[in-house]
Amino acid sequence: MDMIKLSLLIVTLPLIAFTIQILVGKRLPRDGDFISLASIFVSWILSLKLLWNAFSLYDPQLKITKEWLWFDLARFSSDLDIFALKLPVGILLDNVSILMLVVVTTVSFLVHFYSIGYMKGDAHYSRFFAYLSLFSFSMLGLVLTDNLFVLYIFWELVGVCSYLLIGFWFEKRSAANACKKAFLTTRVGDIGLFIGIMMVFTTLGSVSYSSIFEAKASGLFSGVFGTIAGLCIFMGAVGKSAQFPLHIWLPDAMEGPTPVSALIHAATMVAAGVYLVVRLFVFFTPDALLTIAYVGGFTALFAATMALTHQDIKKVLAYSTVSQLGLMMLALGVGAYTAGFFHLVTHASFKACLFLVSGSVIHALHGEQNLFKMGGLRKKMPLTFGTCLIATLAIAGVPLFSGFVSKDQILAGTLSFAYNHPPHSLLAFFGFGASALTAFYMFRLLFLTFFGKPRDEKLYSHAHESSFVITLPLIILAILSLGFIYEKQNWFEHLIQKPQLIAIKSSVVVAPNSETLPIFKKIKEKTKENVDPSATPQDDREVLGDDVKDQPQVAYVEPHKTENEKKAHTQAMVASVFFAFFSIFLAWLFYIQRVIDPEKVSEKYKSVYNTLVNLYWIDEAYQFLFIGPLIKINNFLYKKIDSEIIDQGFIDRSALITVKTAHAQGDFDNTVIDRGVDGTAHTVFSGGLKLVRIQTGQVQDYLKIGLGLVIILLIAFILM
Amino acid sequence: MHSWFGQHTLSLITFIPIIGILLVLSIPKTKETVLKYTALAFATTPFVLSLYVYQYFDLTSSKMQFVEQLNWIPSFNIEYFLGIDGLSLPMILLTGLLSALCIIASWNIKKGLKGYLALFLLLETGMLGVFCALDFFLFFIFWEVMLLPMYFLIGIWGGPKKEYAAIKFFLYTLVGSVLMLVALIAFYLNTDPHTFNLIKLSEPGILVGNQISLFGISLSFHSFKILLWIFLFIGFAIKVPLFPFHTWLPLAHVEAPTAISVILAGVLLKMGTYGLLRISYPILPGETLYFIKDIPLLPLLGVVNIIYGACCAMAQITLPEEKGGNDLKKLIAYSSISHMGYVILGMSAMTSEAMHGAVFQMFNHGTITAMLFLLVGVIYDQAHHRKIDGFGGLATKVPVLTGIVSVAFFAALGLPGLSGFISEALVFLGSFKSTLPGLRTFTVLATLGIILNAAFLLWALQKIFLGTLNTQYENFQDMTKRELITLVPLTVVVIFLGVYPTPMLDLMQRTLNNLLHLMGV
Amino acid sequence: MTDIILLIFGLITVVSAALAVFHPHIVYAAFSLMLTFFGVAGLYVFLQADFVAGVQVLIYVGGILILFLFAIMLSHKLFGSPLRDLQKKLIPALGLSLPIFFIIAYVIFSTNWNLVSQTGQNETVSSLGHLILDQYILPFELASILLLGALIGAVYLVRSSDDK
Amino acid sequence: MINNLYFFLTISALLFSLGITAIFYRKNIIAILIGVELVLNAASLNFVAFSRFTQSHLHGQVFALFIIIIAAAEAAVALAIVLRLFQTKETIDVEEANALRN
Repeated sequence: MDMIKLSLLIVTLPLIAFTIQILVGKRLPRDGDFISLASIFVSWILSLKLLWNAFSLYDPQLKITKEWLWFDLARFSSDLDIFALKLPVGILLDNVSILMLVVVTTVSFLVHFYSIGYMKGDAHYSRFFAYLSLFSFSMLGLVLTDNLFVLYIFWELVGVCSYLLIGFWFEKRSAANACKKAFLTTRVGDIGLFIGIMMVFTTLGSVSYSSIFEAKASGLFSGVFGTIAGLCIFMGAVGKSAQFPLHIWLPDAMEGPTPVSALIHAATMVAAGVYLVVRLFVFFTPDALLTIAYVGGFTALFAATMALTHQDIKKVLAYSTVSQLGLMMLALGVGAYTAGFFHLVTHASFKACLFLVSGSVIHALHGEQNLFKMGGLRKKMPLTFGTCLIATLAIAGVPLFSGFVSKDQILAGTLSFAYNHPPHSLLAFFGFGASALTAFYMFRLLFLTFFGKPRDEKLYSHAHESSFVITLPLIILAILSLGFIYEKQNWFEHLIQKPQLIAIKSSVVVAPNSETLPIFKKIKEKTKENVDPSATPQDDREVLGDDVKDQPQVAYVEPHKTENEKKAHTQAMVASVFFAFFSIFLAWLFYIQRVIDPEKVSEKYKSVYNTLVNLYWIDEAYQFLFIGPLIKINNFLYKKIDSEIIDQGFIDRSALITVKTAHAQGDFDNTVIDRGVDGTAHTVFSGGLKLVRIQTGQVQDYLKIGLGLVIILLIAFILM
Repeated sequence: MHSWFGQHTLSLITFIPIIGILLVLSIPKTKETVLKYTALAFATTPFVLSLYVYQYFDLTSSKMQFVEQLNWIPSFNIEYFLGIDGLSLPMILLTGLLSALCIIASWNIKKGLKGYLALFLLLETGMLGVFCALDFFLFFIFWEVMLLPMYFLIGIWGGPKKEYAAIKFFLYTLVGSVLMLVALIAFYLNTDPHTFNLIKLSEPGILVGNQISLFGISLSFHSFKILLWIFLFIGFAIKVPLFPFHTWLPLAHVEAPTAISVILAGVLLKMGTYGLLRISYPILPGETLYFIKDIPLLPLLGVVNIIYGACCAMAQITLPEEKGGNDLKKLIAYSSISHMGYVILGMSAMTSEAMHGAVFQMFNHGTITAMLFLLVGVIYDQAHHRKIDGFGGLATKVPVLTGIVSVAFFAALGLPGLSGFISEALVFLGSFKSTLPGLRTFTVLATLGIILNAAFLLWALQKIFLGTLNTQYENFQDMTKRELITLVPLTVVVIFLGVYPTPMLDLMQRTLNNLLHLMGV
Repeated sequence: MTDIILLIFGLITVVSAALAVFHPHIVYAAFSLMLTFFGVAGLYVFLQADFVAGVQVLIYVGGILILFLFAIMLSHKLFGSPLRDLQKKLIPALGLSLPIFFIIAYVIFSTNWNLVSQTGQNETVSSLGHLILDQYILPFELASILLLGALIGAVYLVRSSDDK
Repeated sequence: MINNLYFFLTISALLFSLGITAIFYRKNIIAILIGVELVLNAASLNFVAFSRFTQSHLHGQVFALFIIIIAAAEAAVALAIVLRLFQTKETIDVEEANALRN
């Protein structure tokens, strides 16, 4: 079966599972969880098959696409020269998407398996699995599409699934609020993405990746317009991957069941933002990339600080996710494309493992999430402890673990970027700072939960190791976060290479009407002169020599190391190892030996501690800045304008006026006109009275009158 | 197609409900079920016929189809002229579908059932007639025929303040139709072989005239045409409803019974935009473009409608009862104002995608708001009140209802995979792409509407369905079979058109592209 | 010579008419009316309308006058109505009749009738009969119905009050 | 040579005005009826005179006959009414019969 059919099957299986589950879920044995499990399992196997094909091909330029026409607005009116949207829907299979497929299906399958145990006995058990399969379907769809419009569709669908899953236990008020908050905040990001799509569509007339890259190659999106478009699209990623301004929803998203947090808010959905930047990497102009780097870097450090002081185990992990995503964005921003994507893959496995660990801990302690109530669980839950140890080592960036491999490359990338552009050395500081803090708070979490004396005897007493259904996925994920898998003759660097933009000979057929767009005239001229045909706009990328074949305009090129890059690499290696061990040691001091008592430290730096605990009051700030005034405006708009001014004002007042004029007319009527009418009636009446006297009843009198008139008539007749 | 039936389909579609009325009136009042089923039969036949029309509709021809042209009042050159094209067929399908569903929805109307059904069928005739009529005179007649039953339906079977709402609705729309009458007459007088025929009127150069003096000031024919356009615009804007003329809508919706507010929102709001596209655009293209290019009145009002509607809807959640807030039906009414704003924005962007998006949004808004109102009806039947914060946590008791409500709510806020998104996306893409001045900023402003829509809809959803179960509704039953019959077809349509919109888009494609071509865009 | 007789007849009719009008006693008035009818019959003879004159005498004198007399007697005998009744003021009556007389006279003498000298025509009955039965057949029939109606009406009106 | 149209027309005019005076002058209803008879005779005299002196060859006389017929019918009915009147009002004076007074 060729790869396209395979990928189609991978996507549709969860959808079928969802429809079966939602319609007849309850009535099936075991509430139909086996259906969604089976479907995701098959998808997992198929995606592994795809990975196998990719390995066998082992070709970085692998690109298979297939398109179907979704709708075409000018199909019948070809005679009118109207240029209308022709939207094909297609599948793009290349190494990046295959790897993403594998990551998504693996984590999703493990979470499905895990939640059989975790969610047993829940009231809406079947609906949970239905939502999980819907989520898998939309995530896989997102990864496979070949154009921005369909990506946006799946993007929002993923948002809805996270809304449904976060608000799964909607009886809880906080969960209801959390899901709404998550959806709305990501929606703000989505608006940015849609505006970006609109900008792309306006200049190109089509939104598929290939046409975007073609246009980019012909130097279209290089100017200010390109940057704005890039940043708008990045806004979507900010919303979805909870980067700095829109990160407030992720911690609240922890209201959802833990498998959900593991699947959605650790591995897959939040990674969608990063995937988008990876997919459109070539599209971003240099200054767009720079902003991405800054946003990512700042988020990394910022989130890491917030994770330091949190008590709730899942919240700590949530902030660590935000920080790790920030790191990935930072890597992509500085141009360390492979490192960024690599970190995404590794992070998926160990973060999912950490979340599932926290899930099993919470499960064991019957819903207790506060770190300071746990302690010393290592003896009671050895397996969970073991996997958690491996995952924490990985995330901390200790050598021999997957985290180290990818994080080291990111730090190397940032360092080399700092060397090349000294003014941006702040980015390197962000990178190292974040990874150091990560190691610290991760080990803080590890020590608080598993080491030391149990702080709450009752809880500790009936804590027990979770069943194999829960621990098996932990083990698999732990294995995945070991370093050696990715080390083997670094297949990863080979498969995933940084896409290069090479100007191809054939002029790109850009949408006819985009030529006529006056607005872009000046932008096109401006970009014309600074695009010298030889070098591509990106400064530190080497052009792929002169033998430019007319092959796809986006080529993946093996970045051969410049001199200072090698230097940066080794230095980054040494620095990251040192920082990792130093912060582990520090955490050990803080929480095991209690040499430095955390409480005392927190009193001393009271203000700093509070700001951290209250998460820099961003939530309250947003509430104060945006939501409060919005509600006030709405009330004002509705009450004042709508009901008072327009409704009562014009309409009712006009009604009042008409009523008043009606009264006035009424008075006018019975005064002026009536008198007139009465007058005439009076005269007629009195006249009538006089006349009636002639009716004497004498026949003769009547004859007299008759004859008198005849005579007058005759006289008149004769005289005439 | 050429059989007798083929030639007279449109007349059949329009006038079958009239036969229904006669039958309904002749059945004794006591036999309620027989009454309801006959009314249902006669309300659904137009829908079935319109499906037949859809089957034989030629997608490639831009001319009118199923045309019936007979001399009606030859002395005034008024013809009984019916015909449909890509613009009116979706509307007829929508009207047929919604009328059928509304009859089912009004199954438990007790007071004066016969009168209700008769008026409803008359209303259906009026609506279908407006969509089929191609003679301005006939159009105006059906326009008025549609108003009258609506007034009674709201006035008699409505809620507490029904008279006030009915009168305001009637007077408001009447003012509109008076202005339209002025335009009607002006068109008639200013065409040399005096005609009401919309097709002839839309030929370039037919409207010929010279100096006109009005209230003493003499107007050039061009400014006279602008005045006409304004009159027509106000007439239609009241129906849409556009910002300054919309205050009748929330009232009418709140007071109307469920089935009637479904029809009111589902079909009557489309009359305004349909009128603009059928009359103002083709007959006065110059003036329409004047009000889009030189004074961006249309796009501005469109965006204002979107933002304003969403804001007022959100105010419903925050404002307490006595300040006029906290009413679910009013919330949905304002949300439909916001959705109609998209239609106006789409229509004023003069690009193919935007126009397709606008007309598709007219259809989608019909189905989605119909679902919303039917659902409110379902809730109202059991809880007997519509206060938003009067509920809470219903999801636990009524899973099926929650499922359909969430589909409806997500379709309303434009979630991809449901029909609402396609039309919204098309409108945005089209209006952003159009080169008309200022339209790009309007579009970016309009995107704000997405977030506002999402905000108030989800907030309402949460207040009613999520959270802890309000003890008052321990015995809240799930949807009955009858309610399901009304809602499931709509859900299927919304989902199907969301995934695969081509059948509907192809239907209107030739006409819209042709219209744009004629407008010289 | 015949002119004198004609003049006499004219005088008889006019004087008896005046008498019938102005005489206070109703019976005398009736009898003078009889004389007037005879005068008019004579004038008809001069106008060569012999059949009409015969009919005039027959019907007016034989029929109508008798009716009048009966009426007078009945009203006098049964109801005691005074034979001699009061006269109303003459001036208003004359005020009306004189202007009419002068108008008619003026009209007679001012219009020029297209006279045709009529040849003598001895008897008119057969031509009258022809005329009535072919041109005036409809009025003739109607007249018979009228008479029938009048007959019944009169009988009905005066039937005695007891069998009402 | 008096036997011409004017002579007869003046006589009928005289009869006519005498009839009119009778109607307005007399109080007794029967006298009024006498006046009516005079008027009718004047009319028929006119007719016969015209048929004699103009070329209407005997049409006038037919009319005269009809006038006689009608006069007879009229007299009968009039007198019946009068007798009826007597039965109800016991008076012959026309002034009493003023039921039409307003």
